[in-house]
Amino acid sequence: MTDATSIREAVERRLAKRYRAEARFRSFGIAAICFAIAVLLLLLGSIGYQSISAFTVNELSLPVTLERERVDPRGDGSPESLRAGSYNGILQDALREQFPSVTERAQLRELFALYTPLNAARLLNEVAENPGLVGQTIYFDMPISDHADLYLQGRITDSVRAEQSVAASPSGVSGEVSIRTDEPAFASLMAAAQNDLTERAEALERRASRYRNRAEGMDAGSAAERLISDAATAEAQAEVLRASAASALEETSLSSDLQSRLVEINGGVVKVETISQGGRVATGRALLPLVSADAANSWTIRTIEVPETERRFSDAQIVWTDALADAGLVTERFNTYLFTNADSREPELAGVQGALIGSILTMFVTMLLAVPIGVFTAIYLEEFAPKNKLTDLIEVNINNLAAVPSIVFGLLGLAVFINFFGLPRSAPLVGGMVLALMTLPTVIISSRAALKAVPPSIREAALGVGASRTQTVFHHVLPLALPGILTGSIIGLAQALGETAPLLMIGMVAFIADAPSLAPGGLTEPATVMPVQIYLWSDGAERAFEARTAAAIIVLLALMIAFNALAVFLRRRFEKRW
Amino acid sequence: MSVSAITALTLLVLVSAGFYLGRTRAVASASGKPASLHSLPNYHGYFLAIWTAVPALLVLGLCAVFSGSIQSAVSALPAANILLLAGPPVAALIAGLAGLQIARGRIAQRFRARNHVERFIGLILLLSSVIAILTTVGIVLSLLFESLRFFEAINWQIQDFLFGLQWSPQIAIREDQVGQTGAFGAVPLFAGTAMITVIAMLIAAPVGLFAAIYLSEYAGPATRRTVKPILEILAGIPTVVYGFFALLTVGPAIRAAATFIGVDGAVTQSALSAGLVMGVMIIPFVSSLSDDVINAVPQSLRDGAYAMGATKSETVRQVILPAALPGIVGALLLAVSRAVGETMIVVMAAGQGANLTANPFESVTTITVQIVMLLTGDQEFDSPKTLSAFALGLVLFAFTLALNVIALRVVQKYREKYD
Amino acid sequence: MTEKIQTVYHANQPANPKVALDGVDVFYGPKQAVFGVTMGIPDRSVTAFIGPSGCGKSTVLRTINRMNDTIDIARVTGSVKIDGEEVNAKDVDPVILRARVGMVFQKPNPFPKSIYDNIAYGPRIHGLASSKSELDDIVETSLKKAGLWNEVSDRLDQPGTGLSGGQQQRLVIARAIAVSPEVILMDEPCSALDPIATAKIEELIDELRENYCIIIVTHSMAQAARVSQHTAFFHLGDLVEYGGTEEIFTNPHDQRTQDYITGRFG
Amino acid sequence: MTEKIQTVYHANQPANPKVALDGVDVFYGPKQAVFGVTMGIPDRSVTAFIGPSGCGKSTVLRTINRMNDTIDIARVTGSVKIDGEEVNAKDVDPVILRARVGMVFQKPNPFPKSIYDNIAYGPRIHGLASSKSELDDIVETSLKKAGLWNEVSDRLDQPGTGLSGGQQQRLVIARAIAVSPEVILMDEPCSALDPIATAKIEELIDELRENYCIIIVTHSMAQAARVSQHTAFFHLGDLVEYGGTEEIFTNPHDQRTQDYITGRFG
Amino acid sequence: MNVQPHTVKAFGEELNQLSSDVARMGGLAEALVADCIQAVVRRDGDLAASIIDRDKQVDVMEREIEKRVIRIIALRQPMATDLRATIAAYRISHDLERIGDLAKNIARRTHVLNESEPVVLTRGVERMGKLVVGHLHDTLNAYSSGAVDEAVTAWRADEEVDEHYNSLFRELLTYMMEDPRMISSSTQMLFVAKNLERIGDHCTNIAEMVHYLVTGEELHRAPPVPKSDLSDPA
Amino acid sequence: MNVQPHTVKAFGEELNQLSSDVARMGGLAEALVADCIQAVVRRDGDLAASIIDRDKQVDVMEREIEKRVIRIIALRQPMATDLRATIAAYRISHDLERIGDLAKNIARRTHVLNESEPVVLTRGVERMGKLVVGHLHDTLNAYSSGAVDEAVTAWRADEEVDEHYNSLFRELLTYMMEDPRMISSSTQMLFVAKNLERIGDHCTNIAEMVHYLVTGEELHRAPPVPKSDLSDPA
Repeated sequence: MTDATSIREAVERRLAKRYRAEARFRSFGIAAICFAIAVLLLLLGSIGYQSISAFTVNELSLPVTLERERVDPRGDGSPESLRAGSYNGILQDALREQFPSVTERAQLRELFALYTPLNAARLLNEVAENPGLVGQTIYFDMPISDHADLYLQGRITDSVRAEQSVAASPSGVSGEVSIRTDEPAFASLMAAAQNDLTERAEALERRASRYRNRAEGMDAGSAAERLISDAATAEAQAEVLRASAASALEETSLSSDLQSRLVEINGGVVKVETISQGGRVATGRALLPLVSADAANSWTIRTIEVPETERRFSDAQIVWTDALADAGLVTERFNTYLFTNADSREPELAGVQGALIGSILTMFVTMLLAVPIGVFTAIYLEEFAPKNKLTDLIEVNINNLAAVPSIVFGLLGLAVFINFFGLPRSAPLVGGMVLALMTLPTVIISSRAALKAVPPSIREAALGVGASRTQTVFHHVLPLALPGILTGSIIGLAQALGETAPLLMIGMVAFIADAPSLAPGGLTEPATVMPVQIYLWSDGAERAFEARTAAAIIVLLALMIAFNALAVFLRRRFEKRW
Repeated sequence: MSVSAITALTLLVLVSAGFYLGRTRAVASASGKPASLHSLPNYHGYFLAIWTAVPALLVLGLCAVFSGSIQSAVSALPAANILLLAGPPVAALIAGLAGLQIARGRIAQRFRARNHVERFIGLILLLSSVIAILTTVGIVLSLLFESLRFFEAINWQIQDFLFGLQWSPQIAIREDQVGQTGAFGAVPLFAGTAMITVIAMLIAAPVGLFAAIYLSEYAGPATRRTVKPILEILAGIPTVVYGFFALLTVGPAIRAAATFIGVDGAVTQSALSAGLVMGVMIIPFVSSLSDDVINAVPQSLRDGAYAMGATKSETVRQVILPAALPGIVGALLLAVSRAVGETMIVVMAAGQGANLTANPFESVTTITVQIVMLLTGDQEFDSPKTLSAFALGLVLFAFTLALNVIALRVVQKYREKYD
Repeated sequence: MTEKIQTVYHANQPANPKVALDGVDVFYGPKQAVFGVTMGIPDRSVTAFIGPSGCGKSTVLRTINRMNDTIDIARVTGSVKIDGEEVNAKDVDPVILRARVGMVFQKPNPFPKSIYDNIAYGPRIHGLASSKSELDDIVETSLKKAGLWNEVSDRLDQPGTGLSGGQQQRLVIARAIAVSPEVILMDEPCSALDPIATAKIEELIDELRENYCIIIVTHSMAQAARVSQHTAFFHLGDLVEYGGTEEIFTNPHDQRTQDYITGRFG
Repeated sequence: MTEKIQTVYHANQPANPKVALDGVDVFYGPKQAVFGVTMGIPDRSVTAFIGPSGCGKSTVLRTINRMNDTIDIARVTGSVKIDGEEVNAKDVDPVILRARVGMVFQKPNPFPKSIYDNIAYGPRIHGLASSKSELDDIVETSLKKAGLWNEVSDRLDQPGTGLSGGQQQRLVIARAIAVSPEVILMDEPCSALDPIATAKIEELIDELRENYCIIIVTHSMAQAARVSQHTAFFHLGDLVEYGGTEEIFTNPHDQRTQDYITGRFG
Repeated sequence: MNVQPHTVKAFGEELNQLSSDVARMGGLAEALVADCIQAVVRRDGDLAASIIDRDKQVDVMEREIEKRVIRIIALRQPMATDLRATIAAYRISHDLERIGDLAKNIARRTHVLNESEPVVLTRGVERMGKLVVGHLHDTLNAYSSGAVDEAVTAWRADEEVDEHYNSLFRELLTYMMEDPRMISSSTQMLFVAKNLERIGDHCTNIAEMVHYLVTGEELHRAPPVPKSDLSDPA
Repeated sequence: MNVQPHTVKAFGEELNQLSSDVARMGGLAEALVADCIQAVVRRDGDLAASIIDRDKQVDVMEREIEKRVIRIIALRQPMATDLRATIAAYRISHDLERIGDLAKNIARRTHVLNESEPVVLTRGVERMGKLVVGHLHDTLNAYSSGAVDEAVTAWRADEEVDEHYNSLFRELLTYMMEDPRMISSSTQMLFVAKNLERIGDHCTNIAEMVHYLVTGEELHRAPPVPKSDLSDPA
């Protein structure tokens, strides 16, 4: 083995294999990092995408006549009187004015759903602030309802317009209208409906057969029986569908679980309900009255791709919204409600202001408690504590506290602060205290690390020239460790800012429609914080809350990025090398 | 100006006066040779300031604590309001002046003012560090106390709680069914927690570890500079955001994928989606801890291996990882405890049904989810339903504590080797 | 371990030692590290402590300014006197003691402050200067004594950590001088320096010897030979031999000293 | 900086140098650290590189086993040949090169494995032993050569990090020997050790010289004088003088060498 | 002297080599002195020639030892006993070289002596020579064994040699006055005696060095004994 | 020689002290040699006595220099030129001590000479003495200034001294044969001449050391010139 050439040969023999292993190992590393980055991008991308719609709002701007008797029932212009006014009625009237043809109660309800009545309160506030408006006609801006908003942003359904050049003559201008054409202009719609029905029937049959197969593989029992009955139901439904599909080419009734077809003709819109005579006649309700019943050579069939049953925004609402938009009464702008409003049941009015203020108050308490106590503890443990059982205990304790699940701190807060000391629930004060306890270990540990990073030689140097321990710490060690301490504290606070679970425990999960005040008194008022607001919204029934949630997340992330940027800046600015 | 503001201002003036008095007296006692003083003049100043401020603040504190009882005692008297309002500040001022007077006489050339001031600072520091202990004591006591009440409520059937297979606390809310067996069997929760944790670790451990290895051993400084902050962003994202991500993006995707490959009964809120997202959340935790541990391996060991003719991967696998193994194990244990205690992701993404299942596509529930479920909304503090949350918290705390103790031990051992 | 042959420094034992150790024992926890060291160290000269690693030489050095106080588990018994004044007495403030006994460490440890502030720190905390100009004087004198004035006089406001290793060590010496100590302890002051910086420090030590009692611990026998007038050889916590440097290096009396100095290690 | 007087090693320039450097320049980023070093280093002897801090001696040493490759910003030009074979050629695999050229560092760096595994590491990764008994033989031989066998033969399964500093350094040398290198580079192998451990390493180097080409970088001139047969003096990245150690230390030809060796530093 | 060997064996070996070289050189010088006396006594020209030749070897050895000493000082930085051993070797080799030179000088004088009548006093010279050789031998033994006592004895014995020299001197002077023909050869004999006396002095030096080497302290020369009139002032 | 001073000044000072001590010792020895010739020539007993006294000083200085050299080697580990300077000082001081001894020996002989008739050949001795003193002076100058050329010249000049000695030897021998009364004093003169010749030899040694000190290389002695019959075999 001592022969140089034989050693070289031995080394060379294994070399290729070793380099292959090397490449493999390396690629694992790259893959891991790519995975992490990809997930991050996916996360941010999906949230960003979802949040887009929340940052703009479509505002309905209606001319509102503030008739004195309705606004000011007592007629004395006093605030009390103004508050008693029927503002919602005014808003309803303003909207009705745009669509005089709508008279049916059910349709009116649909129409009024284009805005939320909470706007009446806004109108009231505006008038109360400015009583001079009474009796005037003003343009009142209000966010259009969340569904209309989503529709306008194209998030509810796509629609396709097909230009028709065949002459068509409507039977009337409003109510039931049938449109007659010489050629079967509506035949393609019938075919599409038939296709659709067939496909759905087939899907049901497939599922039924799968259930049956599975049931056969099982022992007889309740589960199998349930499967078999499910299969039977599916088969029955498929039967019905097939039947209607078979007759579709004769005369089709476009039920609401099929794509909606709207005929736009002579300035009006007719929703097609049945097609008959081989596609030459389409009958339906005029959602928007026609200007005339003359035959037209140029008209359009509009297909709403999502069936009406699968959305919470009716065909009529679509038509009205479009009409309002066409009339220039709807404008899209940056959603300031998101920042100036507190929480609301209605997505279009919901904002994060309340949560933001709650977060600020909570963080204020947390910072005031956690940073000084944490830094003092770190100084004590690192610089002064004698090595004994007590300090060992404190050390182990702190290290463990750092890894205690945050929810346990919530339990502590609930049991001690609220139940034992009787502090108010849902208050930023209690939230701040709980978060302070949770952040304390982080602050202590990072402060200790910063103190530890100051080389002992500096301490020896100071002691060597006759500085006392306290002087050594406060003159030399602490200034050197300060950037690290600050960074650690800020990162700890950032963590607390994003924390949710312990706050759920102490009831900061309430619905708070009014933003708490920033004064010290606000500390004991019920409040919520950003992450809890996110949690609440993510549970929201309205689909528009999804976007609001995402937007709130973006706001929270921006806050945290600001925090961390501050930490990085401090570290860069004050870091000293030794 | 409010009374409190006036009080604060007066106290401030008094304390500054104390400081100034101490300083001047000290300088005077040195008869023009400041170097002959035992302590610098400022320390004499601080000494008097402390003696002024502490008694005053103590009196104020006592007044605040007993204000309630005093209030009731003197409310019968006329002019009680004025007394209540002006009493504490005046008492505080008197106490401060008294302290100042007592301490004044001690200022002298050889007086060790510095030592006294430093002892006071030391006391403040010690008191701060005791708070950490109080927190733990508070946690343990509150959990234990409420848990005992819970166990009492279920007639000390602790084994049913720990080993029972059915979890349906809602039943217990009805008075006649209090403590019914089977209602508080926590095994489904434990199983759900375990499944999600395992899934999370299956993602986080390899990805985090390999990322750490690549960053510390392979990546150039430029890559490190860009990738590390990216991983840190992943760590800084609040868990509620992960929850939302799991709920709205990952969950539906997994359900779609499951349906596509023919798995039935897949739901949006599944153990898999919660576990996956939690795994992603823990990646930076594992990677940064591992990175620290790997970086703590001295460069000289790498040099040694390279100089022997080892390739990079050989150096990592045969020298660095074995050297860092205890640290990495510690890091992974900490990650597990993190996963077990994680709340928001599972609350939002794992569902709430207490299923005892091994199918990751089904929804499961965890300890933390149940705690949240039991304690949000209106609570009656006497119902076993509410109290059971504390018992669950106790289990959670004990388990994570044990894990942490072990992990910290391991990491500590490792640190000692290279410090 | 308890029975030992202690070579008394007979011929050169100074009549009035600046520092006098008498039966000094040091314990680290339950372990005894230094066994009854008795020696008198003369003023205005350099005394070197040599011996293998772990022989207790640094420990003995640190008893003189009570730096062992900063180690929790260390315990010192016996008497250490400076100018006949007991150092270990309960009522002696270690802070004041350390102002009298300067110390220079193995690694140059300037404060991460300006050169000026490094030197001025000691005088400031001890209140040695009553005016800015007095402080300026102290800084200049100290830097001149440390032979650093010419190199740094035009950049006193720059950080001391920006200097080279050797300059840093001289800065540290200047900092120690600034509080006018009577004794300067040096714990392997050159072990982190290259030969050039080492030579400069040795030259400085040689100059300082005229005004201070200097005690230096060193690993390097050659350095002890070069800079010191008296040498003490420690072994396993015992003071084996103490005498004039020339005597120790040409004609040591104890076989252990002989073996160590000539490179005969078991 | 570019013009320089290069003392050629005339008399002792070996006819068949084991390692031959020709016009080696090393750059760290934009800064040139080594300027055209040309020298031949003979086999079976110890060659010492001396010079002040930052003179480039370590850098030159690290060109021989291409350890500079592991520093991102380092760039080497010129020719380094071992047995006439170019080392810097693109097609030379550093893994093979480093199996031929062992290296010992300033701080003892045993792997945190057992003593046995430390020694067996090299043979294992390079596949030098085909059986367990062959590996046992290599381990034993290497430890014997490093003079460590007697001290550790009964605890081969204990961790190498548990040994004393000097033993660790000998363990590291044994580890290097285990892959039967032709050249052994040592970068200040004793600077972290006390005089006793240093003497033992020096003795070991003296023994190894019979079978290897040893190149040692050292701060200590005394050490270079003690262990080496040839000495090269570097200054500001130049090879100033290269010759027999005795010649260099009694009668150097270059004034800079003279000044450095006699302690005349500017 | 030291039971413990040097940790760096090569250093120990170098020192051993040095002292064994000195011992070998001593043996050579001793032989030269013994032989030169024989050459004078036996009027042996060939032996004298060989002595002159062998002295060159002694000179070479001295130069080698000197080089070795400088080498050791430069490369090994010897301390304590090692330093003393090195210095002693240097000094002793110098003395031995002088002894060799003096022996050579005596041998040269045999050429002149052989040309003249046999001198009567060869007996005295022979006795003195034996004494000196004996002392040299003892001193060198003391060096090899590190025995201080022997060295001191040898050092003290030099007085005896001086006495011998003085009586020889007086006798030779009387002789020359009696028989002027003998002046040339007697002068040579005078120088032979003087040289032997010098060799004795060098022995003393060596003995002093041995004392220094072993104890680290110098032997102080006794105050010079007042010389009688007719004795040669040395 | 070196423009740059030692970083550790004390070391440089010690080396300077050493060489200035050697120079001072050289001056002393030189004066002794010059004076002893005067004492012989002028038959000056008092001068002779003072020489004997002053030689003790030279001896003391030699011991001091020796101590200093050992001190420097032990405590300063000199290298390169410093080492050579130290070694050279040691060797030169030794030679100077011998020169002092020889001068003392000459001075002692004046006592004997003074008791007998004035010797005619004092002239020759005086001349030879002046020559030797001159060489000694030149050599010491060369040492102080580090001038190798001067040292080599002085070294070469020793042949002249040898020639002087040989002619003096022959003359003295003839003289004694002519007048046996002069034997005693002539013998003394013989020794005086021999001592002067030895002093010359020591000068050569010193010159060699100066050469070594400056260049680091040894001056090799020229092969001995074959001596004529009547010359004294040195």
